[in-house]
Amino acid sequence: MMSVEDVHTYYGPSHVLHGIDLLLEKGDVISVMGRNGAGKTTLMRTIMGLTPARQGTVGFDGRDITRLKPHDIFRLGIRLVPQGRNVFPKLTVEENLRLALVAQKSADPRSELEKAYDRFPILGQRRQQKVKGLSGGERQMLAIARGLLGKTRILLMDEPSEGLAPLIIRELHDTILEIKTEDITIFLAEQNVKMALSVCDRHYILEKGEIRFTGTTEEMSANKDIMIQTLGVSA
Amino acid sequence: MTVLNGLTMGMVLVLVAGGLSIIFGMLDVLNFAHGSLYMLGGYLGYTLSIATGSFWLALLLAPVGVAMVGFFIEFFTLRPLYGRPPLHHLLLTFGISLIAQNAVKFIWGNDIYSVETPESLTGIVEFLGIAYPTYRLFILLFSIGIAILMWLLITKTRYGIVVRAGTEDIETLEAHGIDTRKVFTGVFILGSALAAIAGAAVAPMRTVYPQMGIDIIIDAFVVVIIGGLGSIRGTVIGALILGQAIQMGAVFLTGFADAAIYIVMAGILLFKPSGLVAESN
Amino acid sequence: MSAFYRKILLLATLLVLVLFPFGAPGLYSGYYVDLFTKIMIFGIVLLGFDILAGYTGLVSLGHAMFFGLGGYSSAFIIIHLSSNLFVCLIVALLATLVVGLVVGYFSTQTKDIFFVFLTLAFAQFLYLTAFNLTTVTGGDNGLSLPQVTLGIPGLWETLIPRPSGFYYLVLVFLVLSFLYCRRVIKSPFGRVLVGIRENEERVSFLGYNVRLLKIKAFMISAFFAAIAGVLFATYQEFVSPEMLHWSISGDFILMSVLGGMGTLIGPVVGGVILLWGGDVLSSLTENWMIFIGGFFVLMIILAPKGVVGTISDLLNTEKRK
Amino acid sequence: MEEKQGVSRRSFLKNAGVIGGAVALGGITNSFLGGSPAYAAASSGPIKIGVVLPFSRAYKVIGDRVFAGLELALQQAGGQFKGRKFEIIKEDSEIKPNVALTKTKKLVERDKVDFIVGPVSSAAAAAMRNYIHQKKVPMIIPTAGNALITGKLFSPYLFRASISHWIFAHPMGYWVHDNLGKEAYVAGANYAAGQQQVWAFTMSFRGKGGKIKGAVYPPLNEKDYAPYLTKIADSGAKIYFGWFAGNDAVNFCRQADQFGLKKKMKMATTGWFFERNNLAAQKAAAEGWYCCFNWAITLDNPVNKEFVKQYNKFTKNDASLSASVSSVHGYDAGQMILKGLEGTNGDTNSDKIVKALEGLKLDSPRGSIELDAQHEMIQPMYVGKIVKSGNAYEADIFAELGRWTTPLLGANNTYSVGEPFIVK
Amino acid sequence: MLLQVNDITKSFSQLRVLTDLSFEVKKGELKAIIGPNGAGKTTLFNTITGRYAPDSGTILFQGKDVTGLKPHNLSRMGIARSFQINNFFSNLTTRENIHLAFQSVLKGSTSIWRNIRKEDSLEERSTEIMEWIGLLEQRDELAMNLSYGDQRKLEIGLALGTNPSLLFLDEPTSGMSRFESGAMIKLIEALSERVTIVLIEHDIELVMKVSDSILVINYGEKIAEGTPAEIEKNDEVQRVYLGGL
Repeated sequence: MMSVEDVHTYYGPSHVLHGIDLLLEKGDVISVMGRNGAGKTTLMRTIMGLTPARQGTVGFDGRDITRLKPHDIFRLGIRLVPQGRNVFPKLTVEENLRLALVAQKSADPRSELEKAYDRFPILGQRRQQKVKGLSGGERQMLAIARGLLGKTRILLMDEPSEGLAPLIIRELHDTILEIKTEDITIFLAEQNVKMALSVCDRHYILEKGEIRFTGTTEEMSANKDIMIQTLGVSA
Repeated sequence: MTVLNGLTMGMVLVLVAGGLSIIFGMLDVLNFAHGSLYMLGGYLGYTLSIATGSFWLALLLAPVGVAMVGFFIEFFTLRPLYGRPPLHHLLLTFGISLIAQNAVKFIWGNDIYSVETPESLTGIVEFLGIAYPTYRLFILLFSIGIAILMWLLITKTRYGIVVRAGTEDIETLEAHGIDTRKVFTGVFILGSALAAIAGAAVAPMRTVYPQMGIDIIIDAFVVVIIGGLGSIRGTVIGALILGQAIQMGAVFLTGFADAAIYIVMAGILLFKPSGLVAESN
Repeated sequence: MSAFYRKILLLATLLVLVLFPFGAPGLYSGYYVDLFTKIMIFGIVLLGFDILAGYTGLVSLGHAMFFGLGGYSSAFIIIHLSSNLFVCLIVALLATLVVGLVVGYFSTQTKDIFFVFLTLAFAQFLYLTAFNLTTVTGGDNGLSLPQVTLGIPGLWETLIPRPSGFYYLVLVFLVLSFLYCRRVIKSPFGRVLVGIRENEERVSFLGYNVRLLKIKAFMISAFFAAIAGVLFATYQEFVSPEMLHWSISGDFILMSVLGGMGTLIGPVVGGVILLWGGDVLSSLTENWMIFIGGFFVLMIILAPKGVVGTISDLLNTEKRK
Repeated sequence: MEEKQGVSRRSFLKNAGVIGGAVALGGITNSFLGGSPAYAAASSGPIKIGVVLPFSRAYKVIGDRVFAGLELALQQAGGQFKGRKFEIIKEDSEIKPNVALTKTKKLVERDKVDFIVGPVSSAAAAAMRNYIHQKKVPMIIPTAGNALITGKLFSPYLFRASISHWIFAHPMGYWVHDNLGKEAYVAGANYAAGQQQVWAFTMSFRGKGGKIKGAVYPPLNEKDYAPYLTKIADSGAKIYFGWFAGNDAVNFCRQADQFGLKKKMKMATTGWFFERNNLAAQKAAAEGWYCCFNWAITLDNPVNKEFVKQYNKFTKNDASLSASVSSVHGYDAGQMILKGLEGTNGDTNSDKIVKALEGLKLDSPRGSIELDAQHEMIQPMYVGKIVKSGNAYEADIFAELGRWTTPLLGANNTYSVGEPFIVK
Repeated sequence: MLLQVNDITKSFSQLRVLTDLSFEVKKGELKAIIGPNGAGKTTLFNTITGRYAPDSGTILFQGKDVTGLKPHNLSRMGIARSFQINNFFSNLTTRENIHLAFQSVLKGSTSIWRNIRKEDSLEERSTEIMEWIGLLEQRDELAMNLSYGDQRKLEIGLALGTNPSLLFLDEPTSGMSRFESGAMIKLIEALSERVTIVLIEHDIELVMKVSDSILVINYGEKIAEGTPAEIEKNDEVQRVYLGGL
C-alpha cells in the first residue's frame, strides 16, 4: 500500500534521513521507534510531503507521491497527527475538526462530526470551547479525531503519548487499538516502548536517520539488546 | 459629535487596515502596496461611476477590478518571496506602490477627481441634537456592515476557519488537505478587494488623487501595529483608538494635530512592545 | 575575492575619488562634483546605518531623525552662534547623544517590525516638530544658512570653497567613517553585534548585555547620520523638514538592501546607484519612478542580497568551481 | 573681485606652460576660490532656459501648466530671439527642496543655462536662493508664494512672476470686513503658506476692527476635516476665511459643503484655493464662495481673451493642461524673459538682464502688472464669486480691489510670518 | 553548596510545568536530571539559567540569591548552559562561534577599539577549547555545515567558552549515534573533573555511568533523588521513565 524506498531527506544542508526503506500493507499497525533526533518526525514529514525527500521515492497505491504537495497527499487519504498535538489553539474544537473536512468535499460534515464526538465524547462536550483551554490529553484526542475524519487510509501518528499522564496514555492506547479494528493503516512514531510494543504488530527502530532494526513484536521482545542499545531502555 | 467624527474615521481605518491585517496574519507580508490598492479602488470607483452612471454599481465593480490587480501582484511578485524576511516584502511592495502610483497617472492623469455623492445620501441628517452629513453616517454604517460581514466570514464560514488557522500554523493547515498557495492568493485578493471597497466608498467624502494611497498607508500600518500584528480584533481596536486619537489631536493639539497618531503609537508600543492584542506563544 | 584584491579595488576607488574634481569642468561638468559630494554624504549615513541594520539586524525606519537632527543643530548654531563647522559637529553630536539615548533606550525594548515602527514614530514626531514649530524652524520653508567656515573659532577661520573644497572635506569624512566602521565591525564589539543578529538569545546566555549593546550600536549609527546631516545642511546651506521625513529613512533602507546589507561597502554602492541613477532617470523621463519601482521589484526577487552581496556570492562560487 | 582673481590665476598658469592641465586646473582653482565661473555671455548659440518644476508627484498639475504657459510665450516670439533659438531644459523638482537645489546646480553647471524658471514650492525656492545668488543666474519664480522671497530672502537675481500669499489675502481682509461682516473664523493648512495667508488676512481684517473668533490649522495633506469643520460650525462665526492648496483645497471645500457650512456662514478664500483644476473637482461645493483672484478665466480684458484663445489652441484643449492661473504665471515668466532680452538687446549677461527687468511693465492676462524694487509684481486684485456656468463652475469677477504688492514688513525686513496665528 | 533551588514553580497560562521543585548541587559533582519527555526538565533549566523567571521559589548560587536575574548576569557569575536544540550562530564559523563565547570573559569584551584578530589570548584559549571538544580541524567551517555530532560538540564548546563554574548541559547526546555518544560521554567525564555539571539526559545507561547523583522528575515534580545505585533500585523511577501503560 505504501512503500518508502531509499529516502534521503535534508533540512537545508543537514542530512537527516539516510536511505530509509519501509513497507506498509493495508491494515498494518506499525511503529517506528527511536530517540530524540533519530529522524522519526522527519520521516513522518517526508511521507506527508512537508519536507520532501531529496532522493528516493515514497509510493502509495503504486503511485509516486514523493513530490506531491501535502494537501494532495492528504486528499489521497494519508493523515498526519502531528507531534506536540499540533492543533489550532485559537480555534474551537469543532472548528479544528471542520478544518479537516474543508478539503474533503465528498464527506458529509455533520455525520462525520457526530462520529468523532461519539468516539470522543469529551470533545462533544467541549465542541464550542477554544482549544487553548483543553488539557494535553484532550488535545491529543482532538488531533486524532481530526485525523480520522472522512476517508482516512493511513494514519501517521507522531509521538502521541509524549508528555501525557499515565492514565491518559492508557486511554490513548485503547483508542489506537479501537482504530486498529477499523481497517485503517496506522504508522506510529513512539519513544514509549511499552506503548509501541503493545499496540503495534511490527516495528522499525530508527537511529541517526537509518533503520537499525525491523521485526515483529515477538522478535523485538526477544532482542532486548537492540532496544537497550538504540533506545536506551531496558524494557 | 466629536466622538462620532472619531468613530467614522476609525471605521474607515478598519476598512483600510482590515485587509492589511488579514494579509499580514496569513501571509506574513507587510503590504506597502495596500495603499495603492485603496487608491486604485478610488480611481476605478470614479471611472465606473461615470461610465455606469451609478455609484452603487461602481462600489460593487471597483473591488472586483482591484481584486484582479491583487491577483497579479500576488501571483507574479509575492509568490517567489514567501518565507523571506518581512523587510523584503515591505520593499517589494514599496516598489509596486511606486509603479502603481505612476501607472495611475498614465491612465487618469494627475488631476484631482471627486465622485458625486449619490443623490439619496446628500444633505444632512439630524438626530439626538446632532446634525451630521448623511453620507458620513452612511459610511459609518457601511463600514460597520462590512466589518460585520467580514466578522461573519471569518468566524462562521469554513473559509474563515481556514484563514484563522492559517494565521496560526500554515504547515499543519497544508497537511490537512488545504492548498495554502490558493488560500494565500485568495486572502490577498480579499484584502485587495477590501482596500478597494474602502477607496471607492470613501471617494465621495474625500477626493481621488494620486497621493491618496501614500497618505493612508502609514495610518493603516499604525493601526495594524498598535493592534498587534495579524489580530483582527486588535485591528478593530487599534483603528477605533486611532480614529479618536486623530479627532482629539485635531481638537487639542493645535498646530500639532498630525503628531497624534505617532504619540499614540509610541505610547502603546512602550507599554505593550508587541501591540495591544499580542500573540502569546 | 581575496583581501588583497579587495584592498587594491578600494584604493583604486579612492584614487578615482581624489582625482575626480580635476576632471571638471574639462571632461565633465562641475555638477558631477556636486552630485558626488551629495552621494558621499549619504555614504556616510549608510556606513553607520549598516552597523545597525546590516550587522546588528535592527532595521530602523527613523534614521532620518538623526540626519535631520544634525542638519537642524548646525543650522541653529550657524544662525545663532558660530559658523564654524567643528562647533556645528560638536553640538550636533551632543544633541544626537541625548536624543539617541532616549530613542535608542525605548526602541530597543521592541523587536522586528515593532522596532521599525517605533523608530518611525519617534522620527515622525521630530519631523512634525520641525514642520510645525514654524517660528523656530521656519516650518516647511526651512532655513537658509550662511556659509560654513573651517578653522579655529576666534583665531582663524576660512570659508570652505565650493564645490571642490567641500568635496574633499566630505571625502575625508567618508574615508574616516569607512575606516572607523571597519574597525567597529572587526572589533570585539562588532563581532558580538553579528552574534546578536544571528542569535540574540544565545548571545545573552554567553554573558553579554544585549540591550546595552543594541543601544550602543544604535548610538554609533546615529552619530554617523548626524555627522552626515551637518555636512549636508552646511553644504546645501539649507535645512528643511524634508531631511527628517520618513521617506529619507526609507531611502536609507532601500539603498542598503539594494547594495547589500552587512557588507559595509554595499549600502554605499546602493546609495550611488539610487542617487545617481535617480538623477539621470529623472532628467530623461517624467515617469522615472516606474523604472525605480520596477528595479526594486526585480532586485528583491532576483538578487535579494543586493548588488555587492550577489557579486561576492558569484565570485565565491566561481572560486569553488 | 573674485572673478578677477580667478582670471589672473588662470593666465598665470598658462604662462607657466602647464597647458595640458590648464583647462581642468583652471576649473578647479576657480571653483576652489568659490567664485562664480564667469558668466560670460555667449553671443551665439541658443538661449538656454532651465526649468525646475515638479513634473512628478502632487504638484505636477501646476508644473505642467506653468510649463505650457512658458512655452506659449516663447513660441509666440517665434521660438527665438534675434536669430538665437530658445532651448528649454526641463528638470523635475519633485517638490523636494534638496532635489530642486541639485537640479538647479545641474542646469547651471552642466547645461550652463541663462535663465532659471521655477520652482513651484516655496521651500524649494528658499533652498535654491543662496546658490542662485552666488551663481548670479536670473531666476523667475512662477508660483511659490512665500512673502519672504521678495523680502528677507531678496536677491537681485530673483523675480516673482506670480504673486505672494500676502497680496492674495491682505486685500481680502479689507474687502471681507467691508462687505461680508465683522466676525470671522479663520483656517489655514498648517504650513508656511497657509499660515501666511491667514496672517495677511488677519492683519487687514483686524486692522479695520474686525474680530477673529478662532483659528484652526489642519495638517498638510489632511484627509478628513470633520473635526475642524465641527469646530468652525460650532463657533457661531458668520464668516469663514481660510486657505488650502491642491487636494486639501478640494477636500476642504467638499467636506465643508457636506457639513453644511455654506448654509451657516459666508465662505471666503483666495486664488489658488480655486485654481481651475481644483474647481473641476470641487464643482457644486464651490458655488457661492467668495474669492480674491489675481486672474480668472472670465476676466474681461482683451489680453486675457487673446491669451485664453491662444493657450487653448496651443494645448489643443487638453483637459489636463486647461488654462489656469499657473498657466498665466508661466506665460508671464516667458514674457519677462523676452522683455529682459529686449532690454539688453540679446545680451544674456545676468547683471544686464537684471537691470533690464527692473521696473518692468507688462500687459498680462491679469491686467497691467509691474515689477517693484523688491522684484515683486504689483498687480490688480479682484474679488469674485463662484457661480455655475454651463456645466462647469467659474469665478464671476464683480469687483476690483486696486493694485497691490508685498510691503516690507517689520524691523530689518524680518517678520515672523511663519508664526501660527493663535487667537487669544 | 554551589546551587540551591528552593520550591520553584512555573506555569504557562493554565499549564503548570514545575511544581515546588527543590534540589541542591554540590561543588564538583555531576548531577543528572532525568525524566520522560515533557516532564519539565528543560523548563527547569530555562528557569534556573534566566530564560524565564520562576513564579515562586528562590534560586541561590554560591549563597547569593539569583532568582529572576537575566541570562547575561548569570553567565557573568559563572553559570553557563548548552541547549537541547542547537542554538549557536549558524552563519559563523566554528572558530568565530567559540571566539564569541570566550570573548565575553575577556577584558574589553565589547570594546570598539581593539582589533579582534590581535587578541592572542582569545585565539589561544579558543584553540584550546576547540581541541578539547575535537573541532580544531573544522575551525573554519560554517557552523551550519558541520555534521550533527560536531554541532552538538560546538553547542557544548560555546557553553564552555565562558569559563563557567557551573555548567548546565541539556541533552548533549540527543540525536547522536551510539558511537558519537560514547565520545561525548568521555568529554563530559573529563569536563566534570574541572567544573560542576548539571546534566539532562535520556540515556539512562549513560547517566548511571557518569553521574554522582541523579534527580528524577515527572510532571514537574521531584519523584526521586539519590545516587545512581539508589535510583536504579527505585521502582517508581523504572515505571515512569520507561513509559507506563
